[in-house]
Amino acid sequence: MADRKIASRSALAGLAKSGALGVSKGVPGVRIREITDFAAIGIIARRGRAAEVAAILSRHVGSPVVDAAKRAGAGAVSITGTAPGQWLAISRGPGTSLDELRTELAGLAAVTDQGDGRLIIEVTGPRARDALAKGVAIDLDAGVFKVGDAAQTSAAHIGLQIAPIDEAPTFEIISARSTAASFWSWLESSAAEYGIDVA
Amino acid sequence: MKYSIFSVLREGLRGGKGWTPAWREPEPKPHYDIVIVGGGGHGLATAYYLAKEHGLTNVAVVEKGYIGSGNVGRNTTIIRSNYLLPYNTHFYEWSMKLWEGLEQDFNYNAMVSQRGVLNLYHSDAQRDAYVRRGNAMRLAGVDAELIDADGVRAMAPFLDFENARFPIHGGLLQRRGGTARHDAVAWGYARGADSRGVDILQNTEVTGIRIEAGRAVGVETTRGFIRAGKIGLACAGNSSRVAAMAGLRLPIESHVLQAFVSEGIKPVIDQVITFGAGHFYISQSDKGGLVFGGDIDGYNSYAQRGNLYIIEDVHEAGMALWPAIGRLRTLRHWGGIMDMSMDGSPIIDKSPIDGLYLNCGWCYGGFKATPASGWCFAHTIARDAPHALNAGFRLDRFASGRLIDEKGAGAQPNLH
Amino acid sequence: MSSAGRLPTGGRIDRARPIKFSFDGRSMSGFAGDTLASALIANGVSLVGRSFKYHRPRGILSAGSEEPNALVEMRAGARREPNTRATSVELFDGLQAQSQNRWPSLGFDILALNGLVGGFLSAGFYYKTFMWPAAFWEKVYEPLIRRAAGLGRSAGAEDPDHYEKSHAHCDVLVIGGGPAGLMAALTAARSGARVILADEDFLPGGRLNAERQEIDGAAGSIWAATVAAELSSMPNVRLMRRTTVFGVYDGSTYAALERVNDHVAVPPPFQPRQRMWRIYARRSILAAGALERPLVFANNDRPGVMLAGAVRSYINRFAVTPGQRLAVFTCCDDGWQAAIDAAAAGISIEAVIDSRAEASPALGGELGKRDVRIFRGAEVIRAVGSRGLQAIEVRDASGRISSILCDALAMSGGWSPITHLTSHLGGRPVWNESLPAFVPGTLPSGMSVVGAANGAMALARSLAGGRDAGASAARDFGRSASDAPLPKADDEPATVRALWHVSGGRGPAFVDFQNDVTAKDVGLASREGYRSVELLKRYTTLGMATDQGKTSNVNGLAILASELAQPIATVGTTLNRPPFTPVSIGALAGHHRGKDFRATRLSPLHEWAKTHGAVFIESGAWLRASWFPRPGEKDWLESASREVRAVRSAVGLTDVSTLGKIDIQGPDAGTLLDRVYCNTFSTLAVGKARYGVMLREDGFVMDDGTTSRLATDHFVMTTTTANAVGIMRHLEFCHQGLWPGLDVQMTSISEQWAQMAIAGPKSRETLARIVDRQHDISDAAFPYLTAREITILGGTRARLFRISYSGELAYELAVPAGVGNAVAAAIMEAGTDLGIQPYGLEAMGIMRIEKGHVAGSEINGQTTARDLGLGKMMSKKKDYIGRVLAERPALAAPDRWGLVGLKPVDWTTRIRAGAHLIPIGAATTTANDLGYVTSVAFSPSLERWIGLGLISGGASKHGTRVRLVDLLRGSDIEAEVCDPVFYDPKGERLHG
Amino acid sequence: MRIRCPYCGERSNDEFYVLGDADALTARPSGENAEAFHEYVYQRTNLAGLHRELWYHSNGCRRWLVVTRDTRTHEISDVTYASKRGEGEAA
Ligand SMILES: Cc1cc2nc3c(=O)[nH]c(=O)nc-3n(C[C@H](O)[C@H](O)[C@H](O)COP(=O)(O)OP(=O)(O)OC[C@H]3O[C@@H](n4cnc5c(N)ncnc54)[C@H](O)[C@@H]3O)c2cc1C
Ligand SMILES: NC(=O)c1ccc[n+]([C@@H]2O[C@H](COP(=O)([O-])OP(=O)(O)OC[C@H]3O[C@@H](n4cnc5c(N)ncnc54)[C@H](O)[C@@H]3O)[C@@H](O)[C@H]2O)c1
Ligand SMILES: Cc1cc2nc3c(=O)[nH]c(=O)nc-3n(C[C@H](O)[C@H](O)[C@H](O)COP(=O)(O)O)c2cc1C
Ligand SMILES: [Zn+2]
Repeated sequence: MADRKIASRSALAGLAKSGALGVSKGVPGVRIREITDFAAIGIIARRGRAAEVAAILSRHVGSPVVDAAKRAGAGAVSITGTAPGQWLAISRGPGTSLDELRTELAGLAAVTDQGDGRLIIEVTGPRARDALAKGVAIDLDAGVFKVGDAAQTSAAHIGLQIAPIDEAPTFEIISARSTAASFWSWLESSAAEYGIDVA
Repeated sequence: MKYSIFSVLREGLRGGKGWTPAWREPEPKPHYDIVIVGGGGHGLATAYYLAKEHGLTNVAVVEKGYIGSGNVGRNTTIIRSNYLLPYNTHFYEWSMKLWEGLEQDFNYNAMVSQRGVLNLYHSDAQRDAYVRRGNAMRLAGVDAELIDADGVRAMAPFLDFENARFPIHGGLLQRRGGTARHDAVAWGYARGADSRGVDILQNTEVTGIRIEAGRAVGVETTRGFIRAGKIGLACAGNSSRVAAMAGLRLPIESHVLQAFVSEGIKPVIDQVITFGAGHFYISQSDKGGLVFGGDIDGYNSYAQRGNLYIIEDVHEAGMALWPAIGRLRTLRHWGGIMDMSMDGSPIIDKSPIDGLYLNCGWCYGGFKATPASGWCFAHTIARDAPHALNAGFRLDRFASGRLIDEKGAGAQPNLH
Repeated sequence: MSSAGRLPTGGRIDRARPIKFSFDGRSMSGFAGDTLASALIANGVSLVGRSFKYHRPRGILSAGSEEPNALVEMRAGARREPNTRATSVELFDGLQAQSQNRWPSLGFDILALNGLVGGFLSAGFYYKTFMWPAAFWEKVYEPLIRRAAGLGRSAGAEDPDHYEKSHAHCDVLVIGGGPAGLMAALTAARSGARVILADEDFLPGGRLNAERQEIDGAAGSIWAATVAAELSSMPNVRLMRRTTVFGVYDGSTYAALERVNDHVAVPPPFQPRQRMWRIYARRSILAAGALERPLVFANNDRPGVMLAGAVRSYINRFAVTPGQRLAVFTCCDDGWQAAIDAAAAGISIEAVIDSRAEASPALGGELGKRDVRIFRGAEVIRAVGSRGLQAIEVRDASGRISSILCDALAMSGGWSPITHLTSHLGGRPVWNESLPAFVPGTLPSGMSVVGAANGAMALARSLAGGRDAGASAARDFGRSASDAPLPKADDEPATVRALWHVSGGRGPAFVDFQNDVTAKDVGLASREGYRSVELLKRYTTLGMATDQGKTSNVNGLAILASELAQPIATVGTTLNRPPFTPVSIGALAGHHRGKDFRATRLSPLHEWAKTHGAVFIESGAWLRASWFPRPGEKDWLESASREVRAVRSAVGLTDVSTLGKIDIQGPDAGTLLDRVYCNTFSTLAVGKARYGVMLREDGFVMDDGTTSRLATDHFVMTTTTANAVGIMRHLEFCHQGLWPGLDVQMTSISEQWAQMAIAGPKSRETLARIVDRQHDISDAAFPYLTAREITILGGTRARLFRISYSGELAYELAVPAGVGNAVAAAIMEAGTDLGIQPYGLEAMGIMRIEKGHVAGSEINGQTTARDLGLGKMMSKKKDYIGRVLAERPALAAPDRWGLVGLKPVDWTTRIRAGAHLIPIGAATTTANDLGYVTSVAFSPSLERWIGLGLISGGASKHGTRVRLVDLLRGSDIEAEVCDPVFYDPKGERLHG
Repeated sequence: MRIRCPYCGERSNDEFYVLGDADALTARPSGENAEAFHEYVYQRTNLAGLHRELWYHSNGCRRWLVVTRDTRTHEISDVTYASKRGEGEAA
């Protein structure tokens, strides 16, 4: 993506003020952080080219990318399967870009910019699972939903993509920009009883 | 025996010993002039009007379970005639007229209660659509009123006017709309038909339709073959299965619609109110239960029960509309199988097979149609031609394009 | 005794924690561990409520959620909860309860008169009367009936508490924490399986807390507490107290209600009152226990007549005594235990009456020594008393009737397994003559049933059944269950001989207590032909009250069976439906109420619009800027008119981000577009945009919008806001379902791009100030219908489309959503001196009507492309969705309603959408209905009201006059039918 | 109801949008035959029994699936992608 000369506004801007929310005694059960500096592209392999695309993606993140609902990449770039032959690539950090990957995929896959349309947050803390289970219907148990797994599902009628990214556990949640305020309203009210710390 | 305050008093004094069966339990005869398949509201009403209006009494109603075990016994009892398109407007208005004199006509109190049906709107576009509909009703001589948000507030101050996601802008009101006691409608027609000589055969399932030389001549049942001069199908959710016995495929899918009743409470809501920004409608039964419902589950089903998603959806909409019901409790929920037609409107017609007549496609709105449906179906069977009121409800309208699609949803039954 | 009714010792209550509460305004006290019912008994209250129909005085029948009688209004004000079962309310400090369905008071209730004329009010009486005069129904009869019926009163204000939902997954869900459930959960849990144990009680243990049986040599309740503690400590177990599993749904989905804070006056901050759970369980073990049946005899509803098992609960668990002088009436062994337990607690036993002549002499055991009168082969034929029990009339084996004074009667008609949850997916319980009771029939897949719920009416068998089911579930997951020995316990005697109805007593014999259905009503229904159990239920209302017949159904159908002289197995039962116990509506809604009913979508330009003072309206899921009022403007029309004038004379900016945007790539993209649009796209040049119309397969219009070609194999489609999601789904269907062979890739990019229209004669000049210099947007380089990727503001990527909805020289500019607000602000700044103004949905609507563009009111699912004047777009050269059925005779008929413009003859007159078109001079009837007004606007450009409408005959009616009749709002206006394009019909302004 | 999406795993039916009879809806006729289109668009066998039907995993992978389900019991016996090439786009 080309350099921007004007400021980009995060999806949660004006909503999630940093600090404590909900019950305030003791250690907060849930910590939430919005990721604001990132780029994202959607990738759909051309007909019959999924394997080649996966190979390029694997090379790019330095770990195997499979054609399944999995999240690969431990560093700045992660690649998550979203549908057969489809992935979402995310690159975190200031001034990030996925232009190089985009170039490599030319002719093999349809690539679309998606970073501006997304909200990314990380939810962690001892009660993160309990809070998320109030909307997310998939099994979030550590033995079932493991680091490397990913799922697209919904919470509170809002679609999202979720992946455990460490064993803390920390969950990366990617959702749509337009519903960020409603999503936040749900998350806050679900986590409030455990105490929330917004980074 | 005629029902009246006097008979109630007399029997009260005699310990109720004199009450006689509301309908007989006859053995099937080998032949009837007309066999109606389906002892729901429509089948029983058809038999009643065949006898009453056309003098045809060698008639049987064949019901696989107990009468009223289908949708007539499990609907949310709303009656109204607030339709948009001409065929529907006139037909449902005729039904409303019949409701208005029904109890005196068949001597059974079906508790027809015209407390009003209020459809809320939440946007200008929705208002315009309701105005179009309300005017169509008025052109057809049906009562309709448009009320604004203050008018709604005056009628139903308990609704959410403060914090609603979709604020209430107003409503379309049909004061003559209301409810009727669903079971009693089936029982009243059954008793009326029986007293005129119609045989009501419960626990008799039709398992086949015999066709000889291109003409339907009788039904195979779990109690044997019954020969019939004419056969009328009024099997609602099971229409496709029974029609298939005669080799017919119909423009119908069977879908489950759920309904709910709360614990009984003292009177709180007078009208029937429908939410315009979600799938929800509610009224209160004479026993005190809030009777409510919402959208269909969406998938084909014959199971008479649904799933959690819609149950939650309905309650969410309920709370969005009327947040004081949070502490009331849902007592029971159930499902019924509806014959969803491809344009959302019914079919009352002769079938392509001689001697076989169709009454189906009622979707979730056929209870209010019961009297007119029976009346028109009786006419169609007796005269071998549709009455003007059901002339539009033809089976061939899908091929010709003469659709009656109130919602404009197209050929996707789960959207009607 | 410490207080009336409270035993000096014992019970699972905490005497160190006294609790204050009030009933009908009277303050009372109880202890932690009490239910409201036990606390009322402790305070000597026996009259608690009034019945539904006859307003008979009622007391407490049971000690559980099956209670039909002791219903109260809990709490007050906005938290008032009618019909709350006192028997399952956990006592808390400050609890307020009131009796209900009585007036003026519980002790004296006017409507109790109904009971005196009960003979006339028998089942179904209202179907037979109140028919004349017809007009009286709504005005007189029905209000009376409604007021007398109902039970408690709902709160009048919004529920102040909050509710939520949650999800849980497990290998094994154990429903019920009595001996069977605890043993099942323990066994499965020790194998390592993920276990959830849910019990609706606040104290696990089930009947163990109510009875005095021993397990491993100690009180059963102690064993239960030990097991519960072990389960709580295991990481693979979730022990859910106060949680009722209320429904079973398809796919092993169980719904449960956790009463998180019903045992406190007000939930602590941030906590829900209740939480509804969806539990996805691979296996379930139903260990819900059994319900005791009352006995049906005259006046069996008198306060003081109680189920024998409940009497034991009150004595053993709550250390309260329902009476000082107790009699017991039973037809089974278990009933005797009430007498034994009561005697052990020092209560005087007046008599034990067992209807079985052969009842084992051993049962009396202890009692014999205490000189208790024991009747075998005898029956209680009547209870005596009104607001409380005073005596019973007993008919002994020889037929002699005697009266026994007592203030409490424990009755037991035997036990019925709680099979409810086995029936939610349609399974029917089956009759077991030896119990006699209905036991589970076909089970939901993955479910097994143990303990009393499975007809194992004894302790050791319940424990063994629990262990076996737990082990077998564990084995299903490849785990080996530890072979922990079964705890030691005995099976108590449990034979029963059914006694369905005791006749001969004077007075109504109740079958369904709450709904006042008597044995006589059952007989009447059967005589009148309502002979199926389901008809019996509906005619008499048997089993339809808040308890759903938990204590009445079996008795009722057994009485029907005897009336019909048929076996009970043939008569069958009515269908159980969820919920197992009533569930608050708030809990089933959870978070989704008020503003959170449904998600709100905010445009990426929302902040920008807010800054300019936009008035937002709900438009589907979106909030959209509707108009931008300025000080001094009196209404929306004035603001919107000003906005229109700004666009028509200078330049305006509006937000169109809500349109659906779909990125379509791949070599076959053009082919797919050709098949889904009725016009052709494969021929569109790169860098060009085209308006397209999609039909449904039935030939009606589905949606419209522009699609642009950015490269040979790359298109960007826009859809209407309302259909954005549906069109994406439709395209995926066409691709995956119909033509999977096409090499096409589609992605929604609706969220990614902020999109704004810059419209008006000065739009190019404005834009030129922000477009990066290397991009030439002059008319020559960037003519009408050009679409290109460009950069703006020094490198920000953007897409610029020269398309126009307003009819002016106009552009749509798409920029990444994150910079949307900033770009809009930059454009406003750039255009300040050119007179730029923000404009909203209203102004946009006015301008599209001036231009005769169709929108949602015209594309309403009932119109064809021809109806809308778009017939010429329907390609003759290719196949596309909707092509064939659009040619059906009725869709091509000349008298179809076609799009026209409408101008009121008096230009100052306001016209309104929804009015119908009636020929001048014709009667206002359906027969003369020519069509209707779809959209209207006051056109600031034409300075008059204009409208679009659909009229029979369409364009052929141009130049004629019709009436616009709005009967609802009382207007009848003459108008001229005209071309729908009112403004700049030649489209010259587009090309400026 | 729980549907085992071949890509996403088992999910409740509220994540899906349902369209109806898969046999009817994917058998689009070609050409001008109005009667064939009438059958395709309007006529349904409406089976009581094993029913192959189209579900769209709207809150998941957005694949159209063919679900074989008993309309009398709601029991699901099979789920596949509507497009044979679903998996990995390998075709
Ligand atoms: C939950 C729900 C709510 C509804 N709410 C409303 C409402 O508020 N207002 C409204 O107007 N409409 C409503 N409806 C729709 C309305 O109930 C139905 O359209 C209407 O009852 C259908 O006509 P019927 O009464 O004849 O059907 P049914 O009562 O279903 O009668 C059909 C009968 O045919 C019998 N049958 C089927 N197959 C055979 C066979 N092979 N042999 C013998 N007999 C057979 C069935 O057992 C059944 O008794 C609702 C429906 C449901 C399910
Ligand atoms: N001798 C007899 O005639 C007789 C008859 C019945 C019971 N019993 C005794 O009862 C006991 C039976 O043990 P059991 O474990 O089968 O039953 P139980 O009655 O001891 O326990 C059942 C538990 O299930 C809970 N429950 C019921 N439905 C529920 C639901 N939907 N959701 C959540 N919780 C629910 C109840 O609160 C209760 O705690 C044995 O001790 C047995 O001796 C004896
Ligand atoms: C208008 C209406 C009101 C109802 N009120 C009650 C009620 O008060 N109590 C009750 O238990 N069931 C009530 N029901 C539900 C019936 O018990 C029953 O569930 C429904 O008729 C479907 O039958 P089924 O559950 O046997 O399949 C009501 C049903 C309707 C249609
Ligand atoms: Zn999926």
